[in-house]
Amino acid sequence: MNPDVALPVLIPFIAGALSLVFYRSLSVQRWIGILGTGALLVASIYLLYMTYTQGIRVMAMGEWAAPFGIVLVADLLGAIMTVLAAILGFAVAVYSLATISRDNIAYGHFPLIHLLLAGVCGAFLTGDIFNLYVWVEVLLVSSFALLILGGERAQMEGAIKYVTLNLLSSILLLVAVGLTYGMTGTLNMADLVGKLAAVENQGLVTVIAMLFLVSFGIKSAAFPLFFWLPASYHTPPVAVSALFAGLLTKVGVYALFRFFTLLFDHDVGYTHEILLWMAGFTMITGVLGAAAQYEIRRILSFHIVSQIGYMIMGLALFTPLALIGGVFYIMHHIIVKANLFLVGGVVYFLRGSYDLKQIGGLWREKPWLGLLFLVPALSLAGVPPLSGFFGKFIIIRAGIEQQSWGIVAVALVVGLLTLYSMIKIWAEAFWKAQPEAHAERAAQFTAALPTRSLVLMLMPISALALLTLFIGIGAQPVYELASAAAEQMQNPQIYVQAVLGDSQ
Amino acid sequence: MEPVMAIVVGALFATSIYMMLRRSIVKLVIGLILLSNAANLLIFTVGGMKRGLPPLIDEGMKMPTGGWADPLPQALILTAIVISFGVLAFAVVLIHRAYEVVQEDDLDKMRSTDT
Amino acid sequence: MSELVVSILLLLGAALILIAAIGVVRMPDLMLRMHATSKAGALGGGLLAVAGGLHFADTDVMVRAIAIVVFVVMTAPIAAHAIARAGYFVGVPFWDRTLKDELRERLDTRDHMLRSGLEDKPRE
Amino acid sequence: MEWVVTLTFIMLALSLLLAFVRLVLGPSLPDRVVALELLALITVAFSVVYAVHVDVAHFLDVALVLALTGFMAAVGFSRFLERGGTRDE
Amino acid sequence: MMGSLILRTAARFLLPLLLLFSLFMLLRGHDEPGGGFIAGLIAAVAFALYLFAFDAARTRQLLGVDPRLLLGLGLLAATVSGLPSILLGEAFFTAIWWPIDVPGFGEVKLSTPLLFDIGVYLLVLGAIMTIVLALDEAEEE
Amino acid sequence: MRLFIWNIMLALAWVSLTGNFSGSGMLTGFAFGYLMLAFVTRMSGETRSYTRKIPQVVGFTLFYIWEIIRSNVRVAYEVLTPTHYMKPGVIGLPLDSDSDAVISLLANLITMTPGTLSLDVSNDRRMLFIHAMYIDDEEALRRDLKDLERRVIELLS
Amino acid sequence: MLLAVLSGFILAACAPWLTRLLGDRAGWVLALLPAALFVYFLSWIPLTAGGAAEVVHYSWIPGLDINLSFLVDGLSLLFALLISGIGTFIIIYSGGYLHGHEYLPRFYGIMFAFMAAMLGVVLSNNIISLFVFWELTSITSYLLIGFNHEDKQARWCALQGLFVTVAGGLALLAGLIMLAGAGGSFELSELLNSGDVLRDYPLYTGMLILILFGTFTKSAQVPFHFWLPNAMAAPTPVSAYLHSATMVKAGIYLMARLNPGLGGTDQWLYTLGLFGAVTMFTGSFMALRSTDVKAMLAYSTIMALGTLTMLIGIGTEAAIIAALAFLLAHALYKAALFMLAGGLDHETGTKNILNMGGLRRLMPVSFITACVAALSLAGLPPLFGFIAKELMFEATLHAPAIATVTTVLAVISAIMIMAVAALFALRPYTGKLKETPKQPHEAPPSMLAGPVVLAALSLVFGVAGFLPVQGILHSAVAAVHGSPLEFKLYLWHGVNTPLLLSLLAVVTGLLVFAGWDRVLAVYRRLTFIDRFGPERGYERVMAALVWVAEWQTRVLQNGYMRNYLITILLTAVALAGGTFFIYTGNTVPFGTVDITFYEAVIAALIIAGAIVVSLMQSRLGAVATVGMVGFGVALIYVLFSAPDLAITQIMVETLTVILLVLVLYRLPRFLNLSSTAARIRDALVALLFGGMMTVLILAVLDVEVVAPISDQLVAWSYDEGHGRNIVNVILVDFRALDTLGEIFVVGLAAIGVYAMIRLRAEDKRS
Ligand code: NA
Ligand code: NA
Repeated sequence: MNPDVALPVLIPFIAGALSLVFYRSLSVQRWIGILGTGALLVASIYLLYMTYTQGIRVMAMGEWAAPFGIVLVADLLGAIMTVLAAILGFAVAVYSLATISRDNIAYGHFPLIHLLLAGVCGAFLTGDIFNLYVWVEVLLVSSFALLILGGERAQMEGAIKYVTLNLLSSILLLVAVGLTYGMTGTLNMADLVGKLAAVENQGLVTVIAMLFLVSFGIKSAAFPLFFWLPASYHTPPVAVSALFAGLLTKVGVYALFRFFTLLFDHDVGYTHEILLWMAGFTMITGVLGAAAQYEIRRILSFHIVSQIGYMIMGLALFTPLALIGGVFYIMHHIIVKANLFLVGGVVYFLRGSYDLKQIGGLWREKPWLGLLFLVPALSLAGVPPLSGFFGKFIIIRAGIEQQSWGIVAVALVVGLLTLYSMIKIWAEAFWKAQPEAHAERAAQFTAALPTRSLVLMLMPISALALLTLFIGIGAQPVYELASAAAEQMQNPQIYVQAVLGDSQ
Repeated sequence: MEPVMAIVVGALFATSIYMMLRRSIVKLVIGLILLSNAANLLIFTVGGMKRGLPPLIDEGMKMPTGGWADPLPQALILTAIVISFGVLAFAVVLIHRAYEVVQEDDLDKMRSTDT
Repeated sequence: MSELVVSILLLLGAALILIAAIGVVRMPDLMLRMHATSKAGALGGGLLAVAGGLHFADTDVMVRAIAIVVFVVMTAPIAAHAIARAGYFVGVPFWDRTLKDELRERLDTRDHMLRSGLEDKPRE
Repeated sequence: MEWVVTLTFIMLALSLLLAFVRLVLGPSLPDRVVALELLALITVAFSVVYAVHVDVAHFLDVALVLALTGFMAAVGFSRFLERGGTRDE
Repeated sequence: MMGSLILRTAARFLLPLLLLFSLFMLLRGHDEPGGGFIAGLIAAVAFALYLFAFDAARTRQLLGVDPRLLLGLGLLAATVSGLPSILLGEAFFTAIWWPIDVPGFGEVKLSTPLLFDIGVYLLVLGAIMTIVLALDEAEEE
Repeated sequence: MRLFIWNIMLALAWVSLTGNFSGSGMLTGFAFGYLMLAFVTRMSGETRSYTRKIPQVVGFTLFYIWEIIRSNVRVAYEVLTPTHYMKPGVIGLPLDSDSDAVISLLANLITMTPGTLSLDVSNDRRMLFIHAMYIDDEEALRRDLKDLERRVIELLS
Repeated sequence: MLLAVLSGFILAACAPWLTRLLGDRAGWVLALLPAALFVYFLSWIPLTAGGAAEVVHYSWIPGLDINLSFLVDGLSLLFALLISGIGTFIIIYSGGYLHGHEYLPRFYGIMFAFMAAMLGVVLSNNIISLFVFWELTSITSYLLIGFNHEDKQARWCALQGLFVTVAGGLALLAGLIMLAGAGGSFELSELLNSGDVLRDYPLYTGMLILILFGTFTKSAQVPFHFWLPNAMAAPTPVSAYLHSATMVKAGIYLMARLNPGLGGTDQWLYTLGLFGAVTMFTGSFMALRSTDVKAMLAYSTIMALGTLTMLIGIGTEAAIIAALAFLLAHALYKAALFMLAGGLDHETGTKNILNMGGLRRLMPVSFITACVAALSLAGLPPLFGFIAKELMFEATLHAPAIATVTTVLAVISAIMIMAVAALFALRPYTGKLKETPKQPHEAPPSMLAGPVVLAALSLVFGVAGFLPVQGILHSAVAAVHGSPLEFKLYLWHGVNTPLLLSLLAVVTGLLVFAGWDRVLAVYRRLTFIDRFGPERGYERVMAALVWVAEWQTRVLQNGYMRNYLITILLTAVALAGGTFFIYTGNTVPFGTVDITFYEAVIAALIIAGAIVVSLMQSRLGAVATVGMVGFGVALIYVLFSAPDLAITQIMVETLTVILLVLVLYRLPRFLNLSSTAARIRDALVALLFGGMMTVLILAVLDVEVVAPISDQLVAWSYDEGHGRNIVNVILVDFRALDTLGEIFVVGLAAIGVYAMIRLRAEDKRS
């Protein structure tokens, strides 16, 4: 019995349920918000520690042995993802204290955050494909509700696309799960490793893999399935955008990693070639989309898409180094992208707009904010020695070793264009003088922002920036972690053995 | 029966997709209802269909008598039905609110959040 | 014996439902269609339920069968009433051979006020 | 017995088709709702007859629930109409 | 605005019947068709009928507690039902059964799965009533 | 009504205690509960009428089933014959009782009786409007309906 | 050594604070660090004598072969000395130039980071950490070039510089990774010893192109030279530093550094030699055309960079000696000249040389220093620039294969640079005093210290050529050549071809100087060439980028959800259906159909109902028909042994109807919005997707499943799960976690709905 595996799911569930029970008291909600995400952070770090030191952690729910019941499994990939989710959850909870309106808290901001985290952690830790579908739904519906909290026109319009396209993705996932059960009679991932290999019609297995690919491709906003993301991510409050930006697409990416290393590695030449093309187009279309934007959150949203391409590229190249790169990239990206949104939020609260044409003068006024922006922004663009550089370096090195010149070229060019967008934000929001036409509103917003709120906002931002620096400058331990995770991914038998034990 | 059900499921998918591709948001919601029905029936079909053998154990017995229909797909579908009901409830109210805010039933008029 | 009764009840019940279905297609207006469904349908369903109860020859099952009958008989008129009232309210047209309508002039569709016409007379 | 059940099924299947015809033809919403109510009833009937046919009493439970809650759809629709929903459907 | 007199009377009469029936479906669910979800839906239908016959305010009154609280309690109950086993050193959601032998009447099976099912029941009722009442109230405003 | 619920509660208590969550358990519980109620409340006038009602209900039910069968034949005939012989119309039926229960039960019973369909009750509860398939003999129809009303009032008094 | 490299970063972090603390003296105090570093690096000179090299290793990310290992030899030491030495004066100079500037604290911060990054580039032995520092110089120089950031022009120029150098940097990264792959190591010390392996690497040419793309952009070779003159938007001390010792020299450094490993091939010779020569010509040509003192110097830098590249390309012993001598000469005079130009700008308020004149009496020290430095620029004796130029002519004359081109271009360039030097030294200071925006007087000591010392060094090295050779040039040449070379530097080496060429250049150059006004007139008629310059190319590329971006966004992210859906669905069909077709062909296993008539009726009704729904004009009619489909599905569940499912389906269907009617009555009727063509298209997509699903189901049905896990669940249900309804036991026990998630979904949906409705209601009220 390893309770450590279940805690990252249970803690946010209980926090969410308690938060709902005390829906009347805003302060209780705030406290549960901080304590719950804090506890999650502790639990997830503990889980990662246990997984790193003791190998894959497994808990059969209800003591129903695998493959018959549902198992929660923490391999390093899952544990790493859980820690990242918890870090982000905690950061966003703190940030929310300063930025989320009373109304939004009264209508469930904090329980929704908890349950979103529960869904995300559940998805990272489950060892059962149908259970994965359930977790995906939990996080999806939480995100639906968070997305519309506020009820503005843009939120509604964005939500319709977000909801519809994500529902389509869930249905595809459900269909794929159903077909998998129809083919194999099992839902347990470890069990599926053997059962899928035993299916005589391997072509059909590849077909099912494609269904999973499309479904997770939508979730991870890969080309050509990403449309829902740029249409909606810029609409909710920025704390929520940050959480979405950091986490949601990563569930899709995680699932792609899980499925296309553990279950569908029977026809790599075909499946991963498709992934590679997908990765390339995802990078390009995303970064070009960003280049056309002048609103901070829209720019950042499109960049989520393009960055997903790098992660998928790591998976698609499918060499040990490439997988390490993929994991490393995910770790870096979650922190950095969320932080960029959070910084964007500070910009908004200081200027009253996200529109680059209406804002400016921040480098003159708030140089420390400029530095706090530059760290994640340059990291996203892959400027050394920040975290993004090493992610890109590993992946590109893997690409060069594989002599996949096309994708390497794309990855390099997209890095340059990413820098272009980040510099655009920098030059407009920070360097340019505040445009006169909007100076009055900017001044009002700056004056109306209490110092306490500003400090609360800067705490998570600074912490995430420090993490970014650490992942970059202290890349060695992070690299070791990623390579240990990749090694587990390379050897599905480790996973199978951990879950099914000797019965296999 | 299963091959026939395959066609039924295909037809449900086709009609639901067709509905979702209309410009009216109301049709979109109806499309979603059909879509989840289609997916549920798909699981039901590929899980194997048996007549008259519900997975229930008679009193005093320890196993269902005379065989059983696979209970697992049923449990999965139950979960899926409930989930899609929750999601649908959300979607229904969402279009309602979207209509109130935008005052348009036409999805083509809801483009402001893209570029 | 029991099997015979069950058979008869089954056929009768199904036939009544079929009649209701034919009625619902054939009858010329909403109200008349409802005459067919609320009666024939409910009775048919009831008979089938009783047949089911008898077939299993088990009190447990019989109780459930009777519950079905009761539920059907109890809810069918409520549904019929709701539809009829709403149908009338929104002005679903009557068959052109309808003889009289004492309700129409007493209904104010704006506030759903329905007068009895006896307002000035005291209740006995 | 077998032919009785078959005959019953034939009649029920016919009823199903006829109710569907009315559902499609309408013309008014209440007409469709009447057809839907009838369909619910036929579903009850099917469940009962099927229970007899396969000799599994559990299917009566389906009929039981539907018998008790089937009318709610009609109540809902009528509320829609009385609350001023579009009438000419 | 209230529904017709006939509907109101029917609702008053059917409500207890439906609630009772829902409880019945809840308790037998482990052995026969039914269970927390179906039972919760039936209870929700019962209150929805009452809502259609009367209005939101009276339905809230009848319900007694805010449906949001039911919702939260349901989730809490269901989650908590998985916890006792952890205290016993077993995995989350390991069922624990307390068969209580009542002299003269036989065995009553209390269990964590039952608590779980009750949580499901409360959640379904709470969630649907939250939605339905909110919608209805929005309409009345 | 209150007693009826009480009775059901007792039945429920019975099934929970016995652990027999089945129809027959419920029925047994209800029967035992009824006997208990009859015993405990035999002194009180209000409640005695409840315990006495059971036989009355059985009698009324038999009468009503017969009514239903009778009228079904007529509708069946109408549905199955190619020509429509109906003379439909809406008439108002003045009511004697203003009790919710009486009016509602009456309205429902009228609906379940073939040929007639309750539409609505006037806001002052004094008139029930009925759609009838045959109003060629309106007086006979009104007579039958008033007869039904009398029986209902009797049953529920 | 680690501290030496990183101390700049540490000081960068404290500099803003220190600057505020120290006030006016900040420049002098802060300059102590580079001065100390200079001394420290001087101490290494003996160790590198005779071409010796030392590697200092610190682990960083050993897993990725990225380490902070430093290679100290003549080449890196030469650069380190220039960076720290000139850096000392630049820091002092900045204190005067930016005296009282509100951003001076930040300026020092960035400046030190830049300096440290530069040191990192030239000292790194690990090519990835070299790249890390390389990119840091791009970023920090971006911040420096755009220092006057509220000026739009400055931002634009900074972006240009960044974009070009980072673009090159990325290519360089790829090239370096290939290099490591080819040479089997990330350490320069090892790579440079395996030159033969590298040159035989099958992808040598590609690797070389990538690396040179990086070095060319960084060191402003044609056609990437355009960013450098624009980088003058930076404050003058930055320009001085960038142009003399740092940034642009990083590219030169890397080419020189890699010469032993990659040089010596035809590709190397032609690419570097020709691009360098053309750059040399272009730089001098443009310098002569400029009237802005800083632009003149900037273009002359391009000339110098071209010369250096060309010499490294030529790669002969003479060329390498020439290159390093030229490099040193250029660093000394260019820093001095730029600082003087800044003095002029600072004192007169204008940069236009046409507006200055007669300043020699007001700024005598500046005038003399300018003359000395300009003589070195012009390559006249007795300055070190002369020695370098003579060596350069010597190298071009004996260049393999490209001698003619390089020599001709070198001479032409020398002529023009002669004129430029004369212009710079004489034009502002001689003639009549002109009216300038500010009242000029001599620059403060802080701004003169650098120019004077550096100009003096130019003179000293010229007269005593043995000094630099003894000091550092010898070991630097050894590092670039790969092995030590014996050579000496003299001002006078007899009358030979280089001397004659120099003479030609001086005379012609002075003539051009005399007739500069007429030359300018000619240039003005040539402005049309600007339209074809690479800078226009850059602007076109940027414009095209924005255009493509906007076009793509318009096309892909078009806001029509229908298009998104269609794209996704067709992707699914293409991937899953296409894969099916590829692997299984078009045969679909259609099993035997065992069906009763009523099942057929129900199946038909579901299909018919679904079709009716999609064609129906009435919304509520459609809802009712959906209800019917739901009943049909429930019947399927009844007929195939799933009573729980049937009940749930019915209940959910009922509640869905309730929900829809609660909501729908506010919504408008169905509108017929789509054209017939759209309907046909949508129907096709729908049929494709539906058909694919049918096929997949049929295919999966064909797969035999031996023992599904549910068999065990059935066996456990009563004994272990204590329940007879197996589905329910699964729901509340075997798979309770699913159910838990499921109810959370429902609860969440309810919260979302509640929030959507109530928040709106509150909006209305307020
Ligand atoms: Na199968
Ligand atoms: Na489940």
